[in-house]
Amino acid sequence: MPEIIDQIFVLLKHWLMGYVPSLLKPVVSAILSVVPVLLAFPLLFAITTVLERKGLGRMQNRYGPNRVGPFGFLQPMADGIKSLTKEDIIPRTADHLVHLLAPVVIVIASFLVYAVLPIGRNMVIANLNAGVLFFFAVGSMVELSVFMAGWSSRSKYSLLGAMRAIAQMISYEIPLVLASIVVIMAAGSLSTVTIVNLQATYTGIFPHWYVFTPWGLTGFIIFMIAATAESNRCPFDLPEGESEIIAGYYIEYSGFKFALFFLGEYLGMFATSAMAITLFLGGWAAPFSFLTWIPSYVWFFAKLLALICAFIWIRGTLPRLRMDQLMNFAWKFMLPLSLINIFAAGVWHYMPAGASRWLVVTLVIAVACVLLSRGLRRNQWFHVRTYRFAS
Amino acid sequence: MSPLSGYLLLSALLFSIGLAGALTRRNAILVLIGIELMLNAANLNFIAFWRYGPNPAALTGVMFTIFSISVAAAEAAVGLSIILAVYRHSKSINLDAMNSMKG
Amino acid sequence: MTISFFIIAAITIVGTAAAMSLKNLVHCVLSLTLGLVGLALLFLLLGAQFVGFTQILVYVGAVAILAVFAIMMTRSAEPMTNLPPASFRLSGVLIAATVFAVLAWAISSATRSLPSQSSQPEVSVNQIGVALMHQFVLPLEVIGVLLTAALVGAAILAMDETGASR
Amino acid sequence: MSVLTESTIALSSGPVTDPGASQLLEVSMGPQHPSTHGVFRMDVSLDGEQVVKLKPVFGYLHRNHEKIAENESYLGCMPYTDRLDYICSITNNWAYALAVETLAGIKVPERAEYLRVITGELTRLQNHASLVGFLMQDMGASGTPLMYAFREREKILDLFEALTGARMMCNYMRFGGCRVDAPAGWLQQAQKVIDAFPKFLDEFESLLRTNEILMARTQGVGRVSKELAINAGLTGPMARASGVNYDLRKVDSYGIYDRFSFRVPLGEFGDVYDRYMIRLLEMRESLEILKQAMREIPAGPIMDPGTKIRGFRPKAGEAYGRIEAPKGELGFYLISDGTGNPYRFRVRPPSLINLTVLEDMCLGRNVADIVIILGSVDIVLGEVDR
Repeated sequence: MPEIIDQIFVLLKHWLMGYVPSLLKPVVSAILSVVPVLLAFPLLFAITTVLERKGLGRMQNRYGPNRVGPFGFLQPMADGIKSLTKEDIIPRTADHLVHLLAPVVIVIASFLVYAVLPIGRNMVIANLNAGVLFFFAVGSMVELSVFMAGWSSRSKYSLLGAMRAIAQMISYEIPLVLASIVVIMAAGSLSTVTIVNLQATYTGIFPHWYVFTPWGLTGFIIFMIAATAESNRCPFDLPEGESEIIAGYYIEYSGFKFALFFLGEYLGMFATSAMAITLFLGGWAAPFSFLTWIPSYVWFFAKLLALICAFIWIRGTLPRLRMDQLMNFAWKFMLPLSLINIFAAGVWHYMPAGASRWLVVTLVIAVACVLLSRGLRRNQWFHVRTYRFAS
Repeated sequence: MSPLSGYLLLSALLFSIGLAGALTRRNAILVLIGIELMLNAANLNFIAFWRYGPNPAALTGVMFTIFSISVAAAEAAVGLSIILAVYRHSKSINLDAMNSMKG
Repeated sequence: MTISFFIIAAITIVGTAAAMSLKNLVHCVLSLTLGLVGLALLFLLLGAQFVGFTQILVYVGAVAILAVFAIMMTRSAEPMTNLPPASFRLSGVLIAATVFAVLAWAISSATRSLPSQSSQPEVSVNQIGVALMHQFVLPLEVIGVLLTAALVGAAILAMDETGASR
Repeated sequence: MSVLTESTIALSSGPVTDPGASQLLEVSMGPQHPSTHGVFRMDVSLDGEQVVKLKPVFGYLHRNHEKIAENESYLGCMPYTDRLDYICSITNNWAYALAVETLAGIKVPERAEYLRVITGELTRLQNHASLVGFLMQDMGASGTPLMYAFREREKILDLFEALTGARMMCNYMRFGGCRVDAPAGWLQQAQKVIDAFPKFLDEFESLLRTNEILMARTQGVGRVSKELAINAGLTGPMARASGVNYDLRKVDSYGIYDRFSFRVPLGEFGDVYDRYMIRLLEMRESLEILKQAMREIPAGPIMDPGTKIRGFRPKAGEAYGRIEAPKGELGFYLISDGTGNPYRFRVRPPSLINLTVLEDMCLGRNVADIVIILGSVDIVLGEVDR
């Protein structure tokens, strides 16, 4: 019975496909795979906006939305209607076509990456041979749309924001890719489905997630930090730092186009989080072997929600970095550490299993971490100060 | 028309477009883009020949394209930084303005 | 010759032709991106998945952004007003057209001798990796050296000389 | 990666710039900008993101305060002073009352002095609390510290409401005392708020005091040397953060401040971090004063019975009254010609004087630094523009 619940969507699709004439089969099959994803993730977006506002409200001693619907959970509907009916203002000097295309490109790119994310057992739109590569390739299109938005608005703030955003995204994409290479090395495959399948096995009750190895943990942390920067979330939200450059590259957007940017940004955040889950946290696999009766897609979305909550928590706590500090962190700490992490993963692979390789690999990473952080702080003199008082 | 000749014709067309751009424009960045385009037309040829060639298992076409893409990326990086350096010197990226080799 | 080939080919040609003929440099780069995405789709159509994605990653994610940065830094985002004279442009187009004519003639006359095998070759990323590490290991190393040299060279070239001395 | 970080950001065509004329990007921050805390504008010339020139532009909120006051009676000026620095109206009242008292030689009864100290220090607490909250907001901390600070400020505003009937425009002081006595139970209520306040400070400090991002953002940013601070006439926490030992509560000992023991924290570097920390430390010192004042407050009248408030006509002369307002030295200079209106009414606003070093602090820094530097100055545009 758990097996059937687990595979219910797959079985449903098979059953439906039986009624489709063979000529239309590829088209209908694609539609049946894509449409649920197109529905599920915007729905998650809606839930997340409420969750974020209510969560931040809790952290900040206020209520958050609580008027529309039970506990304010229909707030996204109200927001959606509001942004749909709002006047769409385009600056007079703007490049109209590019201005229009930018939010479309960001949403398309954000949706495309979901093609390779396995959201459950046998539930993936396209099991590509080079799935991880596809993810990063399509993800890089977001940068272009950010530039299109910033440039076409013809506003200084939006251009500053776009330049900040692109510089930041490029810098953090490198650690992002390098952090995932360790998993590709271990799995020997670029296919996301294979990577998850490899993690969905158990020793005793414990799973073989890559995060439970020293290099996997380091990779996961690097990946998550880079993902925070990639999705422009606090403390890396400089491109839209509202106290500095107001809203960054989408300052001149209003109405539905603004909502599209918002959607694209959140979809990007979900996608990178889902990729982190796929690569390090075992995808749809259950954390203990005795919990496998819970359907795989439930696990996937539970892990996704946990990561989203972590994002919200960080947003409620930390102040923002400055541009040069952000760059220094990316190039002087994240990049070397991820390279050393790749080396450590190689050492792990060639050493015999046992406590010795745990020790060696952990030592390599820890020493690198300490040395790099000391190097990063070498020219900085900040410290907690003590203050004197006038007599 | 066989599929291969279709790809070859397309690649020839892309090459010519890139060539026309490189020849008719005077902006250094555009000329660089035209050259990139010609390089890409060649890549398309490699892939097409690999796909329809007698020995696809040899992977030579794919390998050549991968190397060519990395060379093109390096070329773009160096080319654009040269353009930046020139711009900083002569405040223009018009190729006609770059007629002096003296610093 | 499937219908998808013609659609993608049309996208590619429109994109690249626009890239070479538009007045605004940023528009040129954006349409070039469209053309290169079309080219990547052609690679996918030909069964070279890895190359197609690499193409998107390198050209859309890196080269286009780099070009855009260069445009912004050289302040050439305004539509160009001083176009070269018509005769200059015409001669360039004529040369390109001649080259195309010659190439097209060569291709069409060689059609019969071209191989027409059409079994889809199965190539996985694994095979490419193995080939890179065995058969093509020397070129790979050379490319690594080249990329490093290009990285260092580009950084030094782009470094502001006055900034370094400041 | 100098390509990315040392970039000079060029602009596209259109009305925003004339291409090729200069390498600088001119950005107008404000008057409608979230970081300016009101209608304040900074014309900033940027090289990349680096500030090469900064011109403060203010006066958007100018409402002719001084001239209006010259056409008002002495008592009628009192509510106007509320609107100067609208965050801390009580200390504005106090400074004005002190000026008039000096002018007319009025004595203030004991209990009124204590009430002044209590309300004044409560004002300082809520001003500093909201300032550090706003500073964190400017730094991008997403509102959490700000909301914590506002929660505390709310409690103090409730106290003000119970005492004066208004939360922000208190209009509490009169020459010769205070307008109303504390209602029954108010002092106990205030004691509760004061006792609970250190908990907020601990919480706030544990949230962000030693945060690495905070220290990296603020230390060494927006430095004002001791010499510059003295030469520019900076006062208040701004001057003390630069190491200038200047606190009017110690220097003048106006009112009854000589009866309380408290310390004056001094900064060393004069950067944003020092200004932030000085305010946190001053809040603790204010709490010390409040504790002593609450313990010692005597019973008695709150107004000098001989003072004639309505139809008040001081004899001709001039006087300057100054106090240590939360933002610095707030002074009122009055000239009387013997009539019921001040002949000359002049305000020395600490916000404006402290703002004069803004360009010196910002040159060579980033756009992101301007925002927190401005935030650390602690300006209120009502006082800057008057």
